[in-house]
Amino acid sequence: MERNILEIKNLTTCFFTDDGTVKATDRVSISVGKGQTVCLVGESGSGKSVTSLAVMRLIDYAGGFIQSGNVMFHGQDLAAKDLDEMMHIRGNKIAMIFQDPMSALNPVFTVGDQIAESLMLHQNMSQQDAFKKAIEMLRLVGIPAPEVRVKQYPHEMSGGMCQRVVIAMALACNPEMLIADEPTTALDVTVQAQILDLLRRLQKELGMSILLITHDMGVAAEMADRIAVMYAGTIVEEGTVERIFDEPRHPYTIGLLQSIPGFEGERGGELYTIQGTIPSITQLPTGCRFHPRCPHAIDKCRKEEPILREVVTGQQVACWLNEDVSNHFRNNQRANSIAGSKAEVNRQ
Amino acid sequence: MNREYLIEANHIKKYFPIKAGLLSRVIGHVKAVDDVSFGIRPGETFGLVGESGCGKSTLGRVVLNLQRATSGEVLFDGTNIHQVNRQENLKLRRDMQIIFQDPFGSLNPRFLVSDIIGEPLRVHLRASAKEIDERVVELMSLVGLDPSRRNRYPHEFSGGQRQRIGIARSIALSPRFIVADEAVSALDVSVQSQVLNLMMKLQKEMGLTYLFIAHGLNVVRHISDRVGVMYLGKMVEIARTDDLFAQPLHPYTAALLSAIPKPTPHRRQERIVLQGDVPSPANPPSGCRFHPRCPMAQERCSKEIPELIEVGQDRQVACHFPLA
Amino acid sequence: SSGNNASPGTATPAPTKKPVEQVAPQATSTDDEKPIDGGTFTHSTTSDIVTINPIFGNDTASGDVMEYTQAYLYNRNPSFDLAVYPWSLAAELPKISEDGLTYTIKMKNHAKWSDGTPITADDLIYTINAIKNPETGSPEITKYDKVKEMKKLDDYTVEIKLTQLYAPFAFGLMQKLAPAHVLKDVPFKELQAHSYGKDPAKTPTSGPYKWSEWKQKEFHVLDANPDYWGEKKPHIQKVVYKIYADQNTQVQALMKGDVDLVDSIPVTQLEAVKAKGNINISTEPGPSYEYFAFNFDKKNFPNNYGLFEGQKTRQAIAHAINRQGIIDNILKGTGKIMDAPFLPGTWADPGDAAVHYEYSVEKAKQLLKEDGWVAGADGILAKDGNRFSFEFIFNSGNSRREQAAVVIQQNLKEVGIEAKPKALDFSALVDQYANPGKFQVLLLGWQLSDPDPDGISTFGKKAFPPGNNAGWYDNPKLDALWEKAVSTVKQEERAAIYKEVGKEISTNLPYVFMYQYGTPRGMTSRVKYKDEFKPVSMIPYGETFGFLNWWIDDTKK
Amino acid sequence: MTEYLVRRVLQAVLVLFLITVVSFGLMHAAPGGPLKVMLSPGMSPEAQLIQMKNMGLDQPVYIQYMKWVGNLLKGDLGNTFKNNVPVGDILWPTVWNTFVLMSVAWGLSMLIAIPWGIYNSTKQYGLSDQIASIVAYLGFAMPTFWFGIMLQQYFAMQLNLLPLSDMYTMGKEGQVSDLILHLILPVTVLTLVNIAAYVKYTRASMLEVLEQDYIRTARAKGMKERRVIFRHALRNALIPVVTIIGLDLPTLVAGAALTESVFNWPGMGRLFVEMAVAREYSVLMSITLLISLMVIIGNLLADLIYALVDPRVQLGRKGGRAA
Amino acid sequence: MSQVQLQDDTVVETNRPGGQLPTNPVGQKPPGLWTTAGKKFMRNPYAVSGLIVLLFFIGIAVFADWVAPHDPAKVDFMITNLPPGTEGHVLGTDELGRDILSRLIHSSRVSMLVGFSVAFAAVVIGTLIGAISGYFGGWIDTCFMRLVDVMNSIPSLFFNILVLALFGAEFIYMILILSLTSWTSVARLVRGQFLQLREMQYVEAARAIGVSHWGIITRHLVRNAMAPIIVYATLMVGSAILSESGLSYLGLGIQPPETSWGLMLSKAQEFMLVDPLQALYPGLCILLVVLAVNFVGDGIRDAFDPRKKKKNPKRRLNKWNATSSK
Ligand SMILES: Nc1ncnc2c1ncn2[C@@H]1O[C@H](COP(=O)(O)OP(=O)(O)OP(=O)(O)O)[C@@H](O)[C@H]1O
Ligand SMILES: Nc1ncnc2c1ncn2[C@@H]1O[C@H](COP(=O)(O)OP(=O)(O)OP(=O)(O)O)[C@@H](O)[C@H]1O
Ligand SMILES: [Mg+2]
Ligand SMILES: [Mg+2]
Repeated sequence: MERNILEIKNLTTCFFTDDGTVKATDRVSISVGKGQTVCLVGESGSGKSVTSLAVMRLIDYAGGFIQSGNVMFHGQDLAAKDLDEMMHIRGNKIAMIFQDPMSALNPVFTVGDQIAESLMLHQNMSQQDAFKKAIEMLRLVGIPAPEVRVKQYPHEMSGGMCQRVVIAMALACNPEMLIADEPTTALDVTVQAQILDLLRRLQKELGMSILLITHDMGVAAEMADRIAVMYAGTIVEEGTVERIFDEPRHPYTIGLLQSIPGFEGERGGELYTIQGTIPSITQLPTGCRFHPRCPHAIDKCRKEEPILREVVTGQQVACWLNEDVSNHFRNNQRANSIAGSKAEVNRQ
Repeated sequence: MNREYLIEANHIKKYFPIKAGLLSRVIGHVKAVDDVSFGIRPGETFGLVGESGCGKSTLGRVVLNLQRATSGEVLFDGTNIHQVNRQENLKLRRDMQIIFQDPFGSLNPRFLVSDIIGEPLRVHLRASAKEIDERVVELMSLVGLDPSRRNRYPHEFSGGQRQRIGIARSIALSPRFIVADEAVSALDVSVQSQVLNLMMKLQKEMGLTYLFIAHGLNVVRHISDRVGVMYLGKMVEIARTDDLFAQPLHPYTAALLSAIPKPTPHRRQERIVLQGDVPSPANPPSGCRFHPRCPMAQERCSKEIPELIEVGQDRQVACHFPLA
Repeated sequence: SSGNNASPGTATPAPTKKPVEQVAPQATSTDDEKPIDGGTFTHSTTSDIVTINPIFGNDTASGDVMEYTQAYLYNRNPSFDLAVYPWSLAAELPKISEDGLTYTIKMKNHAKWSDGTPITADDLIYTINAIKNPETGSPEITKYDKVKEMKKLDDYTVEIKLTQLYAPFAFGLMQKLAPAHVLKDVPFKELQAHSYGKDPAKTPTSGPYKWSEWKQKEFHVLDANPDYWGEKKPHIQKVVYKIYADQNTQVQALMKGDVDLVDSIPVTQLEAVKAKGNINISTEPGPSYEYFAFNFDKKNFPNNYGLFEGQKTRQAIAHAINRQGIIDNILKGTGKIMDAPFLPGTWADPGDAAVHYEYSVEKAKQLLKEDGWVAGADGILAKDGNRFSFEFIFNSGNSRREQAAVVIQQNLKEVGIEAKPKALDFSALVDQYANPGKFQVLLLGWQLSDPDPDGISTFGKKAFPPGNNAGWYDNPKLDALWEKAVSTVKQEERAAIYKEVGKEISTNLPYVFMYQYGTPRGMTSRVKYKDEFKPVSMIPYGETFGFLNWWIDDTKK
Repeated sequence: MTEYLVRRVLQAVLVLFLITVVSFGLMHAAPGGPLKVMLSPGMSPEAQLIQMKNMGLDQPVYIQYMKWVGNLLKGDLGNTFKNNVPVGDILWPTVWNTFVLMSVAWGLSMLIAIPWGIYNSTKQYGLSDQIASIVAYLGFAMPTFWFGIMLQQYFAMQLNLLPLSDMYTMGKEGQVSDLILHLILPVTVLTLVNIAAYVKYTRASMLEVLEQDYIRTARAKGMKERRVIFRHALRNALIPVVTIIGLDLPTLVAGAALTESVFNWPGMGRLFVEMAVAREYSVLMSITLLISLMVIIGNLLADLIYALVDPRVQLGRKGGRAA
Repeated sequence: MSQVQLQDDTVVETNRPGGQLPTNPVGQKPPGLWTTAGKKFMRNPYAVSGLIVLLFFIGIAVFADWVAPHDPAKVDFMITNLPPGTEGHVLGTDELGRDILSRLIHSSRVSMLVGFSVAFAAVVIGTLIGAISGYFGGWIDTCFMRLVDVMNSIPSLFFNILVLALFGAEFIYMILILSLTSWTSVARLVRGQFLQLREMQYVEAARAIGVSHWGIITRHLVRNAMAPIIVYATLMVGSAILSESGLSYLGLGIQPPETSWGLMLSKAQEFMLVDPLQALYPGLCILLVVLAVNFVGDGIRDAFDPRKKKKNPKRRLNKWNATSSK
């Protein structure tokens, strides 16, 4: 198992709220291999960010905590570490970048300061060296005239530039693992393309593993080696990018892919829709969390919660339909939908 | 005057003054929309795409007379909407509506849903409370909301439902033309498809005309009949949807199309990665505004502003060296 | 002196109240004790001086400081008469001509300003001239308006001629002098702006103390003048005149021993100060009296119906107000009932000749009935359809008066009169009500800084608003008596006239004369003086009477 | 930056000008006006007229105003009406005294309040936080003069530990130890009131900043919590606090008026109260102006500090501040 | 694998059919924002006790004539300075034999009247000016804001002292001047709110519908800015009461024979040495009411603040349990 740099096992996280303690994620398991990119996809509020925060133990600062489960990193359980020990891992071994690059940078320090800070902290560099390295990092992420930029403040830069700075900051200490929480959502598509390109290039150059969180299936398709699909706090399906796109097995994944209007083929027709909305974490349904919206739900779905299990090599699904009546269901689905990569229009 | 269009924008300019100095002197302008012309035919959906800040929303507002154009005219059914008096303007409001991007910001959190949907009726029809209520129930059913929940506040609804409330409000007066400003951009894909379906359904039933502003190209492709591409306040290309996606003529359109990651893991295609960021509309580059980022820019591009010219059936492009 | 202080309508068994005794100043040392030289005496106040230039300074604080620093031409003696002391500038009492029009004043010939210049007739003439001149803007201007001319007989003798016979003029000679050698070249117009009296360094003084330091709004330091000309030199070497923000702080400072003299202890704090033990208290009333003035101008009443037209009505009100109760309970004994505008015990005091109105609800009711007042439906009296309801105004910030107002309101209510008290800012009260004579009833006090009993400027027709006769009181008979009195030179004859005045005025009642009052004074017991030099309550600035003979004894602490 | 500065200064000058108009107008609109103060009742009308002429009060109001402003610009605050003393002679010493009191109270409150607020923001709803809320509530709800009197009663009168009032004991002027003794009680009163507010501001501001994304970023970088708080959060959090405190100056100075009266502190506030009752217009106008000037400068400084510590502040920042 | 039973019983896992929220019958008004806030408010013990105290005092002020055991102005020289606890005079009598309790009760009228009328006036003026300023911006805003700057630059206490000393310490002047000096903070607040709110899309939506500016301000925006305004108003009630007492202390406020807590306090100061309790009662009343008003204000703010997490005393314990239970 040492192939996997990061292994999240049955991670359950909770938040303190007005209505008591609520579970934000429930028994989430994800593994990230060395040099691999794993994408975590799902709708808003499904628990993607919480999972990433839990890995970094940043959730402890956000009014939540890890209730059970492990986060194995190089054989150490991060979930059991105390916060002081985490300081040496955060930013050093595992780095993280967030959605909104503008607000992720402290407005009152120069970008150079902010990049050098990690270096001074984790690598005991002198201030001078750290600044030199900071310039180097800025160059690495493709910022022109880094010597000038290093002395500028975040507000003097554009969004794309800021995101590069954030990436430079994250990568400054050569982390083995990068967690990127929707790194490009706030950016324009052309800039997003630049950043995704950059991430891919850096990953190759530095040999990092990436846990990429996104809700854009396109980004996932482009970046991921493996994809984990989250729904209402649980992983409903996990597998290699090909399997997920070619042969999705969970009705949610299938629906998700089908409801995206495509770039090719027919247009203007009625789109496939998943009925209803994602439930709030305080009002989860019994049994399978997806069953109220699932067109194929059977009795069992209403009563028992399915767990994630491998159905094909490289693909795990949490769905009763894939267990007992798997063949029937799958054949059925295949017949009327997503042959291959096309999220074609589905007329139901 | 071309009466084939329900709405026609001619040489619209919208400049926002940049003030500075001790006396707030105007030291320049943000050229949010700079000489844009296009028309929308009745019953058609006109998609408008472009990167953030290129002036899509501003154009939408100007078209609705929510903001006055710096120059140029907007004709709605032949009348110049910028030259109407108050009375006529109020009447225009019944014919032209808007749906907003933000399903949270566009609904007043202190209003009941029935008040939100009923407000246009209250303002325009002077109907009794009961009549308004009946109409609200009707509208809610039409957009697929449970009318029994009309006495609730917006925060009790999910994003998709809130967007439906916004739609119900905008169709309350049976308008002919609706600007949908990023109406689905903030929604999750599974919900987005619901709303798109609804909009298409309403269009069919009510014969609506849409100006559909979005940056999700796949969505635009799905719903639009024709698409306009904007870059830095300029319209760079207008074409029928199929033509545009099959064969973009402007290098920017091409780059935009290729920059969008597609949910097709097998074809990680070679993409045109543009260099640099979108320049500020306050001081746009000379000549063709796209030239500093254009992979095929030439000398002429930096000097001469390309006009939007007809290059084929229903197809216009503003480029000195169009592709293909 | 216990009046009838049982107020009717009290059902609860009242605890017996001891009548409050007045405490007069007592000697603090025996005759065989010998004065000690040295020490600092701290005199406290709540307001700072305006100037110690005698031409201008007429406020209490300036007067206090001048008391130490500026010598009088003539001083007052404890019975408020003109006197010559070793510290007076005059050598003898003035010689008055037979016709009463010429005064000859002889000054001491060895008096000197603190800068060494002799004090001469020039100073006296200059001072009077300056005050007289309207350009100067002296607040004392009326004092010398009857001076016709002055003649310098020699360096130390001055002859003053008056335009008319005016008996009170003698008291105008209780004057502190301004230094002619410093001021004579200053135009009168610019006199007020001149630094004399405001800058210690530029203010030579004539009295036993030099003005060494003035920290505005904080304190003054007065040091004994080593070259003081008087035969009697002060024992106390330094006087600090200290200014406090309010009376409470001042009293607490007294109790803490931070100051030696507080000349106005709020009566409410008297008990606490007494309890302290080492403070000598005096509650003798001073030269002030409280009055409740009716307005005789009908325009001030609804329907132009003057409520106080009837003499019996006014008398009834005098009977209805429990003056002794107020003295005992509110003034804590620091007052004395007064029936006419003459200070009790002075030569002009008409004594029993004035009518005394004792507190009696029955008598009041009776008089009101006789005057035609009948109780209305609401219990308030009425006559000719006019309710007996009025507003009486007084100045805010004087808690003694505020409380008295409450009692008056209650007392009058008991006889069926609705009196509504209203407190107003003092300057507003004076500007907008008293000066134009627009009010119904005014509750206020007069301080008799001038010992002369003449009252025409208060009650005469000549003094109609904006003069001091704010209530438009018009009594020709009285006016004639007043006039007659001031043109009589012999004091006994004048006293007889004032007896008549007292009788008339107390019957006719332009005011209800409430009481003579004073503020309790406290002095630390380290300050020693013999009986003849004890503080005198009855005269202005009497609290430091005989100060030169005082000394500080810290040994018995 | 310079342009911004010039703009703010010009704005301040405009406000100051309006204040001169307001205060001058107020004095002249008051019943009786400044005239009444200097004329004694016994004066004859002719004498009054002469005096009025002497003081220039017979001229039209706008001319008086212009003269007054002209003199102000020359640094001449005018003379008191009652005794014609230059206002400056009375005013300047009190300014210093108030400054001593205020700066000690203010400095102390900041010294206590800011660390306390920071601590409370990290330990929300802890014991210290609760105590701070109680202090804050008391500070808001207690009439300051009453609190002052209570302290006087107990510490000065009953225990006889501290001086009752004044700035110095007579004869010990200028002695620092004596000054400190006299400072204790009034400073306690003022500090309690300020601390309450400042702890609240600091805490709220810190909490808001601690929720920001860049704090999460800092933590994600592996910063120690102390460093996160003191390096990343504090600077951002103090920006609005500084502003608020700058804006708060008026309340502060005004609050001192009551305290100064209670403790007989020879400061501006006490002087103002005294002069208001005495209707010394020139002194009142000068104090009003002076304090307004201080307030305006305070705000200006707050803005400047803001601009210095917050690099986002650029030329054209509009009036709306975080508050 | 079935669901793991957790020891921590506070974990909420409501089992409801997901998706659609439960529907309710037509017409019935569900708990709206105000109701929710109200509930949240009622759960806050400080706020509730503040409200109770406040209502108590309001009640006393309104029904003072009935509640007070004696005529507050009734002078009786036979029973002066009775100690507290005397029969018929629970808090004793003052130096004129007036019943202190009755005076306290009647004083509440002035204090509460000042508090509420000043807060009301200030809120009305401030909201109007702030709203116009914030909504329209431009030169209107500039003018108003300079006016606010001017008002703010003169410390309000000084301004109050000045006006009352110059124009006379009349009750109506006091209310006027206190209102005049306190509206600026409301105006600032409302302006700030409006600056934000006018950018909201629902404002543009309303404009697109054809709602007039006035309609937008009154129907849409004021409603949204209401919560902070109310909070501010409550705080202002407290500060007005304090200001009144301060001015009365300086002799510039309420004038006898009217009475207020501030005045009683100021007068009681004279008796500090003899009868310190007399200063305590009005002081405590002011303290209580201002405290209550502050509690209510804070309660309202918290009730409306979606970000504010309820204080959870069990939180630490929970966390400890939770981490140690695994
Ligand atoms: N600090 C918090 N306190 C309470 N609940 C929280 C907190 N943070 C997140 N949650 C809840 O946890 C759930 C998961 O949130 P999370 O942020 O992980 O979603 P996400 O998948 O990242 O969504 P998005 O795509 O919008 O970023 C949500 O229901 C959210 O309400
Ligand atoms: N009221 C305004 N005042 C000044 N500048 C404005 C104003 N409104 C818009 N702008 C500027 O005009 C340009 C175009 O804005 P617009 O909102 O139309 O862009 P957009 O294409 O809708 O962008 P987005 O995709 O982010 O919504 C931007 O640079 C913006 O900053
Ligand atoms: Mg997220
Ligand atoms: Mg837009």
